Amino acid sequence: MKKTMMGNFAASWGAQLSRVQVIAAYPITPQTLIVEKLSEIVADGELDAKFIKVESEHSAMAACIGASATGARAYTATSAQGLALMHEMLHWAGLARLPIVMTNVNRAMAPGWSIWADQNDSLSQRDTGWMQIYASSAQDILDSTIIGYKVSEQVLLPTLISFDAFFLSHTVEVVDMPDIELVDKYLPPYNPEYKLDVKDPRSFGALTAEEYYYEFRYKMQEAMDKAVDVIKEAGKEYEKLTGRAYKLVHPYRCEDADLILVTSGTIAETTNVAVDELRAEGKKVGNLRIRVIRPYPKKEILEVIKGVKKLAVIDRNISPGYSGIFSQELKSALYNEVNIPVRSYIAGLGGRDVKIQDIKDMANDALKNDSPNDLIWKGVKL
Amino acid sequence: MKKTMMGNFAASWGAQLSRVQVIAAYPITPQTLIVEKLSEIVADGELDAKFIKVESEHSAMAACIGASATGARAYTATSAQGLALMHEMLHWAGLARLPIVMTNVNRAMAPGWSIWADQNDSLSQRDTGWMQIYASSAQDILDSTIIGYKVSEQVLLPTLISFDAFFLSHTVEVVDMPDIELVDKYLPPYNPEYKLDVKDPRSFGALTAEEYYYEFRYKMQEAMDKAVDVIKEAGKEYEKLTGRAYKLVHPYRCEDADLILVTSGTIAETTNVAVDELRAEGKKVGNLRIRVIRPYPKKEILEVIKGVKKLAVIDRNISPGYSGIFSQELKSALYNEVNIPVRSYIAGLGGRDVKIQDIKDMANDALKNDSPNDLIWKGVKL
Amino acid sequence: MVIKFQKNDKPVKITGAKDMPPMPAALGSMLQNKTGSWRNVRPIIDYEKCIKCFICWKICPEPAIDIVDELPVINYDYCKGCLMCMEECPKDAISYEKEGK
Amino acid sequence: MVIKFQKNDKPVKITGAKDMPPMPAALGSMLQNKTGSWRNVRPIIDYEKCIKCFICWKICPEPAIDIVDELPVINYDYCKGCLMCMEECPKDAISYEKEGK
Amino acid sequence: MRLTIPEREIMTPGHLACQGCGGSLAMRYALKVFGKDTMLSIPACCWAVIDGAFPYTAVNVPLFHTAFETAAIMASGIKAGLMVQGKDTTNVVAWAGDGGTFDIGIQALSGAAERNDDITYIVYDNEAYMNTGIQRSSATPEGAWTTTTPVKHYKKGPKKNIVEIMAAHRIPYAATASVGYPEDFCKKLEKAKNTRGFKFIHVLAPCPTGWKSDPRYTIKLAKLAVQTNSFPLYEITDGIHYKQSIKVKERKSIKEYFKYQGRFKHLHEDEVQHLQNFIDENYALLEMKLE
Amino acid sequence: MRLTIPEREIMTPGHLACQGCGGSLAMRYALKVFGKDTMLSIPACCWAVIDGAFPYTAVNVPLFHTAFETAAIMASGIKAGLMVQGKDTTNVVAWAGDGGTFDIGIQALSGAAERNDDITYIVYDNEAYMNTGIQRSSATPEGAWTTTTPVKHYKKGPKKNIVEIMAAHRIPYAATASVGYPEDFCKKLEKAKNTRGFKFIHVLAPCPTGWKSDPRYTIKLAKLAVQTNSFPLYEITDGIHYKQSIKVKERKSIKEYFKYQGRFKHLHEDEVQHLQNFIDENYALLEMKLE
Amino acid sequence: MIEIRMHGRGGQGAVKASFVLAEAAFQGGKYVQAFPRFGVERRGAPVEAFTRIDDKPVQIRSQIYNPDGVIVLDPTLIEVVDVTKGLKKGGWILINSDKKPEFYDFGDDYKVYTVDATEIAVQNRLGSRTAPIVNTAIVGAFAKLTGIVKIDAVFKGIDNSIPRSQEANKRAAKQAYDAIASR
Amino acid sequence: MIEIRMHGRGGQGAVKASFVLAEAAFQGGKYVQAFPRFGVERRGAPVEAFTRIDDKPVQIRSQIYNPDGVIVLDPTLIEVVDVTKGLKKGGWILINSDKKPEFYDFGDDYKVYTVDATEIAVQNRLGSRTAPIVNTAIVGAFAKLTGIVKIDAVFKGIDNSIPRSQEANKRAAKQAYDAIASR
Ligand SMILES: Cc1ncc(C[n+]2csc(CCOP(=O)(O)OP(=O)(O)O)c2C)c(N)n1
Ligand SMILES: Cc1ncc(C[n+]2csc(CCOP(=O)(O)OP(=O)(O)O)c2C)c(N)n1
Ligand code: SF4
Ligand code: SF4
Ligand code: SF4
Ligand code: SF4
Ligand code: SF4
Ligand code: SF4
Ligand SMILES: [Mg+2]
Ligand SMILES: [Mg+2]
Repeated sequence: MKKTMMGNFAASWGAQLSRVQVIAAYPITPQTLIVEKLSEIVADGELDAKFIKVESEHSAMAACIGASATGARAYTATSAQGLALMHEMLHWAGLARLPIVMTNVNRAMAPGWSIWADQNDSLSQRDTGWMQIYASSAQDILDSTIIGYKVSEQVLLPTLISFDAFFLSHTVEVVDMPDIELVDKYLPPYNPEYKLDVKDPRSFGALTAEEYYYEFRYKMQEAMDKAVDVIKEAGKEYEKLTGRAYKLVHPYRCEDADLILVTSGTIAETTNVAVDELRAEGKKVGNLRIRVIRPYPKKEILEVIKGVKKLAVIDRNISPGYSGIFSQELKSALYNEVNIPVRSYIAGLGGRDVKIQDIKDMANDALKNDSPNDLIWKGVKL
Repeated sequence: MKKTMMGNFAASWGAQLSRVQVIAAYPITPQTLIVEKLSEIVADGELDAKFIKVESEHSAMAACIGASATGARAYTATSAQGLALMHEMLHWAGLARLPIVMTNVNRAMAPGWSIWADQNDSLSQRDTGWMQIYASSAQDILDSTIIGYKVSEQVLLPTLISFDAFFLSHTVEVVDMPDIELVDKYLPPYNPEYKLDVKDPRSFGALTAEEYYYEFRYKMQEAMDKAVDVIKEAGKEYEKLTGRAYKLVHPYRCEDADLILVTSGTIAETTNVAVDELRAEGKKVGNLRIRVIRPYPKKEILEVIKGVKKLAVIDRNISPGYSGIFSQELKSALYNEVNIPVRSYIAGLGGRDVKIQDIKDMANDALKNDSPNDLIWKGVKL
Repeated sequence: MVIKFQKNDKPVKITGAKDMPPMPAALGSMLQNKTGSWRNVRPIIDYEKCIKCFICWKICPEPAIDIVDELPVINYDYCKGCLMCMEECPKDAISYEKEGK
Repeated sequence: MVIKFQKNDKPVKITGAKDMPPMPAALGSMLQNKTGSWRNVRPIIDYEKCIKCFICWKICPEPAIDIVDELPVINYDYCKGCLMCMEECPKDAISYEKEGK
Repeated sequence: MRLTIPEREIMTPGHLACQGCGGSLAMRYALKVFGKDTMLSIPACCWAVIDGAFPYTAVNVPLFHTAFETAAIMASGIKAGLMVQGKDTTNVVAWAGDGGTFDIGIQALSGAAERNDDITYIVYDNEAYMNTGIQRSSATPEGAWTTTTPVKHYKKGPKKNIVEIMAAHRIPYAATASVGYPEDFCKKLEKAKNTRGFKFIHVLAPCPTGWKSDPRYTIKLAKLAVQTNSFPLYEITDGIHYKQSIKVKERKSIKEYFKYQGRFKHLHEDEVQHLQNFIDENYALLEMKLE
Repeated sequence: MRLTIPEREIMTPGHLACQGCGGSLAMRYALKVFGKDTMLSIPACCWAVIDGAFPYTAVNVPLFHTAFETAAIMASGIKAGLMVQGKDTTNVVAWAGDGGTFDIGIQALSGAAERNDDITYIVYDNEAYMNTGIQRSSATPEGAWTTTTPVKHYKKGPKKNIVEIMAAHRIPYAATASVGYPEDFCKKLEKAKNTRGFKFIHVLAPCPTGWKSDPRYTIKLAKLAVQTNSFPLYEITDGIHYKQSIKVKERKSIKEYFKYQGRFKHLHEDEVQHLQNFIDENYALLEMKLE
Repeated sequence: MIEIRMHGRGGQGAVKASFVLAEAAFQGGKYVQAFPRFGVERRGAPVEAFTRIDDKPVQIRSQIYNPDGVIVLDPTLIEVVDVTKGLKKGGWILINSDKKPEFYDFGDDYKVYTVDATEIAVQNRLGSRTAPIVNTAIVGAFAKLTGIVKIDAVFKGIDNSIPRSQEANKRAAKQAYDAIASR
Repeated sequence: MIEIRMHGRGGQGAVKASFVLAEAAFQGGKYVQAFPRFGVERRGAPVEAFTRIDDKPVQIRSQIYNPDGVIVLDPTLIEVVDVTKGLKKGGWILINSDKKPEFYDFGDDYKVYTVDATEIAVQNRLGSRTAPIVNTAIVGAFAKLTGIVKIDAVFKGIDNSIPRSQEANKRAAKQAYDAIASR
């Protein structure tokens, strides 16, 4: 059924339809509406879950970990500072191999205080062992939450779903809501082999000597590798049920492109519009939206960009002292594989708007210039 | 003057010689001795500083930030979970542009609990805006602390100095201690232009709209760029005073090498021994130790590896769902520049010992195999 | 007696990064921000009734009541129209009218 | 009455990743760890003096005192030799000797 | 002309508080007493916005905006930094909301109190997370609506007693205050300013936006809270000596207090009575401690 | 044969505690009372080691090792997870050291107490960070040596009064206990087990390694702490009703307690007297509250 | 695609108005997008909100700089905010006002409409006199002046997005629909 | 390079012994490295520590698997720990014991030495009878049996690394140096 809803509510709907059992969350702009809505739904009995009104995000993640360790389906949502405050517990969830799904509204890190769109918050969690999805529409948010549990519970890794502050979180748009029966069919109850269970008492996470730790890391990486296929499979199954396809990367008009723009989040959607305009001007430009960056879809990217002449990455984030992170990771993945010149742009940090024209400017710049470049600051005021 | 001391004490000596003014720290194995020693020194009046015995690492970093914002020289030390717990405040220190220097003893992240060497803790802070140094001897630790303040206070970015748990933290070895007079000459008192000062009242870190935030990020990156030269300069000046040279990267027998191993931390030192043995066997192998990864020394690395036939990276860390992080960043930096095959090895996670023979095995494997490879788990038990 | 602010209340001109400090350190005062525009009702003091108790001055949260020549004077550049002064005036010396009338 | 542990105390064989759960979940009991080797002194119960008050049983922190046939029996596989039992025995029924004598 | 509170103004108009904000008024008083030799540590809370956006500020003292959970320790760090530079006189004030104090900031607060760091911690209590749009905090009083305690499931359980918690830390000075009693508040600020070690002031600051009250009633509400014994005004020295600073002769009914606030309007008669009883019991407990 | 405490053993020997560890003994008692339908949340602390290394464990109940600052919330999360699965009976116990409770874990603790989550929180107090090698915590008593409070600059300021802080949270049940009084401890555990909502037990657990005492004196010290009124044993229900569980007829001199511990041996006569006075004063304050 | 900007004051419901507008258009078979200006505006301070309406899914995700029309919920704002900023030439301005359109002078580039949404809201007991809820009336007027959505779609939109007093809201919308005055 | 392993019990000072040994060698002009086994051993539990001594800076940073010699600080450990594990053929074992070397049977691959360091420590009032501090005596014996460091270097090492009772410690070292018995 089609409805209009804000991106944030698409997230809470995603959680509700996934029948999450324990929610522990803490308010932060621009995520607040997710939490408010869920606390209402739970209070009203529309969702049979326990909502723990924790005193911080650190505790939110810890509570999700505890709940998930008992075999319950756990959910939380946060943003920026809140996500950063969870950092230690993100590693915990990852290494404890707990299939928690979390929504993060991408917001710039302080100081100065900023509540606006910026991916540095979630990308600086890229090494914590979470799968990471960047959604670019409210529909994507809702669907990814459901698919997230499906995948997480198979590979025993948590999933982080991020999307841009305001540009998505506070934007009302049309969303097709799947029926709960359909979701139930898609997403069976979670019942893990190893869990906190008085009938099978085990300690979890004890001291792990050099003899074993290495192998646990190895197994985690194995799970990440496996996740690539599981994500594809889960996406296909979802498509069968709903007609909506979700992949690790979403190419748009890339087949015959001279230049492929590599994008993510809301910029990726605006880029589709820019690509149409550029094509109308006779410029062979495509857009490759990276939807999943953990596990990193190296093969899937290579498939799309193999024949292209040029690449341009647009990053709404930066690893200070290096470059944009999508750019960094893309180039690393392409190394020893292809040698297509990459120009890398930073744009939209701290909520700076990235307009169609901005994207066209970057595309035109990349079309004109043959030299690769690590770091071009689009529109910086000097 | 030469002395024997543990790596941990080299860190506390480094802080003492740098005349740090505020120390806020929290104990954690294997960093504890640094804190104990400093609390003793301060209590005994050997260092004119205030030691804040905080209740957590999050507070340790916050206290350092507050102190640094007043223009005082601030120091802390931590490890693994402690560093992770600081994460939000690491971003804070970075964006507030405060020249704090921190020691981190590289220890594996839990769960399972592990107190052993592993670089995931500090490398998962790579996106927080800190300069990052990986020391490989007690001497390096001590000197880097002093140089760290020198550099940080010029570019207004904090510095993180990391080194392996036990392999360095608890290992006694010979260290040449610079005289305090010499250090005083090298490191002038810190006196920033912008600070908390009742005579020049300003707010710091207020709400920063999309109009300005982007430019603050730009300025931060500018500072990182500048830091490359400042680090070189500071290293040269230090060499003049002490005879000890510190650079962003330290090549060993790389000039004519067929294969260069790319290493960091203590593995880098053991690799020097392995290289000597391999050379003795007639194999042209070199070792490139990456000492600084933020700012990333792209040019400096390119200079060293330009002519080599093969590269092999050894990572005591991994970004789950991608690859080893030194490997990832190296390949990204080389992309569009050279196309030397890189083989990437994971080794030593969770304190697993990396012996001379292990390194030779990896070198031999890389010499034998021409195909690049992202992720080889050295010695994993399957 | 008049309220004085030691900070310069000139607008700060920033055209780009070069005009900015390394971190977000304030360069000017919020006096720049004329919150009078937020007001939809305008408090008015009837000096006939006023007994100069200065309760209105004391409790204005902006503060948008100055004391000028021993009298409370509303600074309409900043008064947001909360009407706390009206409510607390012991002599009902303050009334209001709608803005934009 | 004998202390019984429901966990299997067989050693856990792990040759590599395939034998390990995805996360560090315990597979066996610390009964595997014979802490008797930590002991440098050995407590000895003199059953002549013992009045079966079981204070020693009650306060042994390992616990390494079993009750067998209504008597306190030290389990030397685990007793670490702290001598708390000796100290607390109301009848001085416990003495010690050096290990390795 | 006799003014009962200091005349100097350090907070400027032009700030970004809502109409009738009790929190902005609280700051106005605090800076009047503390003066220019003062620094502020302010975490995420309405005041992080009220101060204004870069490149401007609404206070004429140095202000360090800090992470939500760090008000106290940031102040401790600042104090330490000043001390090693010989700037001992400066008053370092941590200024935080109830959420930043009762909830996410309580650890740093407890740590600073335990170390008896020489700072003043002021919590302006508007009884919810207002800056993010009115979510419950552990300072939200029983019975109140917030967006996370919807009408049908209003806040259960009493407001956390932060002052008792601080008293248990045996800090030199702790007090409650209300923007409805500026002279009393200023006296307490003055005491804090003149005491060495850790000082804690809990000031009630009504919030028309979150309390669903008319902005004009901010002072009225701040007084009613005291007059109904919902929020008694007292001081505790060294964690054990209790002294009431404003004595209420005849306590008013809680209904009088609720009347002006939308957040309580869903409550039924018996629920109100329950809350009235709770307040009276609580007050009786406090009375036993008064010296 | 009459045993005064439950006979079942759920903690196994073979664990990794030092000789004479009070903390391991405390766990033995707790599991005896709580039984097999129990889960533990244990943060970083000696017990994170005592339990043993993968692939083994020393307790026959599910145990979740968790981050240092999360004992309470981890238990809350576990409890919530069990409740939504209908496993309501299971006792969820947060088990933490003093550092993990008084310092880095106090925020999560305060939050769980405020929500009145249905868990039991037990702090085994060995009065310092022992697992990292004896650093001061805010539970370290005045006068004690630790590695961060060296002899010349021994711990200043009193031990944080965690039980008072918890009482201020008005939790259903709070108590102090000592491994020197197993029957008393077990009774309190039993009460906690049978109470709904948040329960807090503060058990003193001497640590020969950190206290520089002979392992054999662990019980003696645990008793002396009580007998000298340094660590009185009492219970508080609903945050307001105080009841002493072990009455000390004639309090012993603190010297008697210090005698067996290396960590106090640097203290001069007058310093000891000062501490004696402080203990007596504190005890007098407590006595006033007893019902 | 048409792009609309709303002007109101914090606490006055401008954002909600943009959503109701979107909902009405959605019920009329359109694709929509609606969002607030991304600020930290407080009660009393001027705020803005936006709506995009199109026949195909709206993929553009940047803000609106050149609206086709502007809706002003509070006429006192006209003095303190430049409501015509970026407004396309030939664009329209719909003002909630008891004045005639002629009262407002924005030059010749724009069409001005007024509707006394406050009075209509009050008559239909939507909110109070001091805080009337004018969303639905404004949307009714919008339907009439642009013809983008039919009044029936507005009614459906009200049914879907307004939790209470739906009939009164529909009456208000219809009244405004009928009452709109243009210059 | 020579590599040495120490065996002791938690709380007995094995790690400190490895440091004192390194310090003595350093004072004798050598480059050194000393470190504990990286474990979480508790008081009473068997522990190990290591020392490397070389003529050039020690760059190798892995643990020691095949020591040239082993020092046993507590003879009761011999029953519970394999002290010869990895010991090079021809390597030596130095035991703190009141027994003669013949008392210990490790086969013919190793040379066994004993010294009653406990007794020497007690005589010199280093620690107490139940907790004697045997570091310096052991190092004295080591100097004699290996010849790697001169006794003078041991004395200098003691001056540098032992905070108190330096004379008594030196006496103990000398006594052990003289008293060492070998098989
Ligand atoms: C770690 C973190 N979590 C959440 C937030 C979002 N946040 C900012 S202010 C605020 C509420 C503050 O409440 P309170 O302390 O009571 O101050 P008030 O806004 O009511 O003045 C929240 C939840 C944040 N900035 N940082
Ligand atoms: C975030 C974090 N900081 C520091 C540590 C290191 N650490 C582990 S246990 C411990 C001390 C625990 O003290 P306490 O809670 O009193 O328990 P005890 O060891 O005394 O039993 C510390 C500091 C950690 N694991 N995590
Ligand atoms: S409160 Fe009323 S009477 Fe008092 S000074 Fe103000 S206007 Fe005059
Ligand atoms: S209406 Fe409010 S802002 Fe205006 S002067 Fe009165 S109290 Fe001040
Ligand atoms: S304590 Fe002594 S008397 Fe009592 S049972 Fe044990 S050995 Fe026997
Ligand atoms: S010596 Fe200690 S461990 Fe051994 S039986 Fe006695 S109390 Fe138990
Ligand atoms: S929301 Fe409340 S506390 Fe915040 S600025 Fe507005 S009135 Fe003040
Ligand atoms: S250090 Fe103390 S608390 Fe920790 S295991 Fe040893 S005796 Fe027990
Ligand atoms: Mg608040
Ligand atoms: Mg402890």
